[in-house]
Amino acid sequence: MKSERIIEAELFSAAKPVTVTELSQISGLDARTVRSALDKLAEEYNGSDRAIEVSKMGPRYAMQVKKDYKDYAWRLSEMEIPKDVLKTASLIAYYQPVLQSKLFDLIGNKVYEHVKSLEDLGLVRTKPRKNSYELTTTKKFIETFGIDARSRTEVKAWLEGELTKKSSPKKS
Amino acid sequence: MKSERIIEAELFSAAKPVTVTELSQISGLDARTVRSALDKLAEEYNGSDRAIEVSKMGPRYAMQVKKDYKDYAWRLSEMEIPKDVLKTASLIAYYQPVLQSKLFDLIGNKVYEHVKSLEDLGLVRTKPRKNSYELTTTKKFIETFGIDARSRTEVKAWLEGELTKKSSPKKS
Amino acid sequence: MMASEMDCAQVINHLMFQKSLIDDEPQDDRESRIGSYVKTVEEIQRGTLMPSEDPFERSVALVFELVVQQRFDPWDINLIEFSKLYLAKIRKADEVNLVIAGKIVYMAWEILKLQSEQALRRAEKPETVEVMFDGWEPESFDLFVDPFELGSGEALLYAEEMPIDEKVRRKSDRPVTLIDLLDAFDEAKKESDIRKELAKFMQKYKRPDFDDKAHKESLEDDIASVWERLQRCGNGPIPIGDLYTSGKEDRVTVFVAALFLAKMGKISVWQEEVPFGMIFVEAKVPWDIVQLEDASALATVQVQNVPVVK
Repeated sequence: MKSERIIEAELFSAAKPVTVTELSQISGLDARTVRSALDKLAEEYNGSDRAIEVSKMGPRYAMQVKKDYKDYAWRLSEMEIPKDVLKTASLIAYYQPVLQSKLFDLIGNKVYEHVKSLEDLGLVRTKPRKNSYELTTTKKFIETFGIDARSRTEVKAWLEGELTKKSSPKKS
Repeated sequence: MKSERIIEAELFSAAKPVTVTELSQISGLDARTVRSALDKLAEEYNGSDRAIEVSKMGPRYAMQVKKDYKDYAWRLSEMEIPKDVLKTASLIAYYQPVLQSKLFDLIGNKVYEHVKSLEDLGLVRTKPRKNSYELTTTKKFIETFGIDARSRTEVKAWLEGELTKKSSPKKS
Repeated sequence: MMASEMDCAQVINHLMFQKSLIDDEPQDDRESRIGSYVKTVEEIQRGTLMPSEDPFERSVALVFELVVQQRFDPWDINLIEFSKLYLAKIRKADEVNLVIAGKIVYMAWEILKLQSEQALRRAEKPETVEVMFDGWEPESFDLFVDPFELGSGEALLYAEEMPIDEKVRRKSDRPVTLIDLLDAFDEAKKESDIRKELAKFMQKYKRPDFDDKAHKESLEDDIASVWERLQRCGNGPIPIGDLYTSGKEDRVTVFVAALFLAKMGKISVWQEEVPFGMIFVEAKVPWDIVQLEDASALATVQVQNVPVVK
């Protein structure tokens, strides 16, 4: 079994960039062999017309989609924030400031878990109000999505604009 | 930009097995081109000594680590199904639809625990029948084990094929 | 009055299990049983508020009512037969009264739930064979238990290496983008609109006596959650089993939610073979906004068209 194939399997299955030490630990190959395998792989992948490359970032290595093919790649990969949490985030942005209890009516009891994780991510802020919580988006929310807005009112207006843009050609 | 390279990028980044339709929607390539690109990629990957293969599971395709290199693959949050549970899973796949009580005759009372965990993993479906449960495999079963089948009948046939392939040289 | 009694007897006959085929119950007993059921129905009929003037719907509702009130064994109702009869009826009808359809389906759901609870209780009883053979070696079983054809699968029992193994795929995630947010918003908005629509529907037409029952679960929650699971399964027909997550109650939930979603025009539901074939569901329009809007518009129209019933 060729060492570069072993390293290939490791790089492919690793979700994040990995160091030579890590690669060596898992493969049982010594560091020197790992390095030479990495060189071979980089040559093989990067020199060809393939859509995948072996790239080095500081001390870490990763297998990734080449820049030219990025546009085709990202849509199928899993999102950092799960889709249903993202949905809740978008509703908060649209209806903000909105009471958690009001949101409950819209999405049911998963609201608690979602708001919790959005708060942990720093995307949503909660403030006790009327036996519930008032929810608003944060500055980090704006930054994360690169929304052209400087306040939550603008975020709301922006989403509203997107919504009408989408629905208008279809109505009537 | 060659179509097979676009598909390669998509497959590489896809978090789960994908269909021709999905690949086509994202690449903008028509289904026929996607299919032929998939064929080319399968030939290129599977025919070489690489550690990665392009595998077909009924209507879905995925890039995955070849069996021989699995032990070197980065173990993340893969399920890691214990061997004896895997055995129960294969028995269910082979005899499906099979009553849990029948399976009990084959493997004893560990069947209850195994079926429970296979059901929790979404690999096996249970349906009350004749004071027991009828067990069948799911779509997730097909994807998890990378079986080229689109129905449980095909899963069964596939397994039968594997068994006859295996058993002939092994039986003494 | 006579006519309605006849109708009622016929419907009950249809809905009841074909007992004579299933167990040894003599024909006479069966008839007297049905006779007594019909009598009870007649008694109940006077005191109960039933919305429909249609003898079929009335009879079905009454029979279901009896089960829900625990005066019938839920397993005496043949829900498959019911769905066949009801579908046939709906296909023929020019206009479907959603209020009554909703009530009847809801009642059928309750019965299905009662049935599954019983089935579950039965299944959970340890099988006697388990106690007998606990700790025994499997080899000695065939002395006692009727063995089934092992075929080449027997090799699996003794094989060291399994023909199946988990495939290792890449697990990558990526930062979310604005497009993701917009897509999510689009879906979320539609889903919450469906929920609002449903909430209104359920509010308007809920049967008062359901409130007293243990069914505090919100049907809207169930429907919304099943809709989401369906979305997660992606394009194309999906065996309904793939929507189950866990537990037996979940199956009932999924099934009923699927019926509602179908009624709302969001999904198609069909079965390969009646009565035991696989059931498939397919979201009519997961990605296509235009059609989904049409579908929800249709559902709204249907709700509005429902004649006002007390």
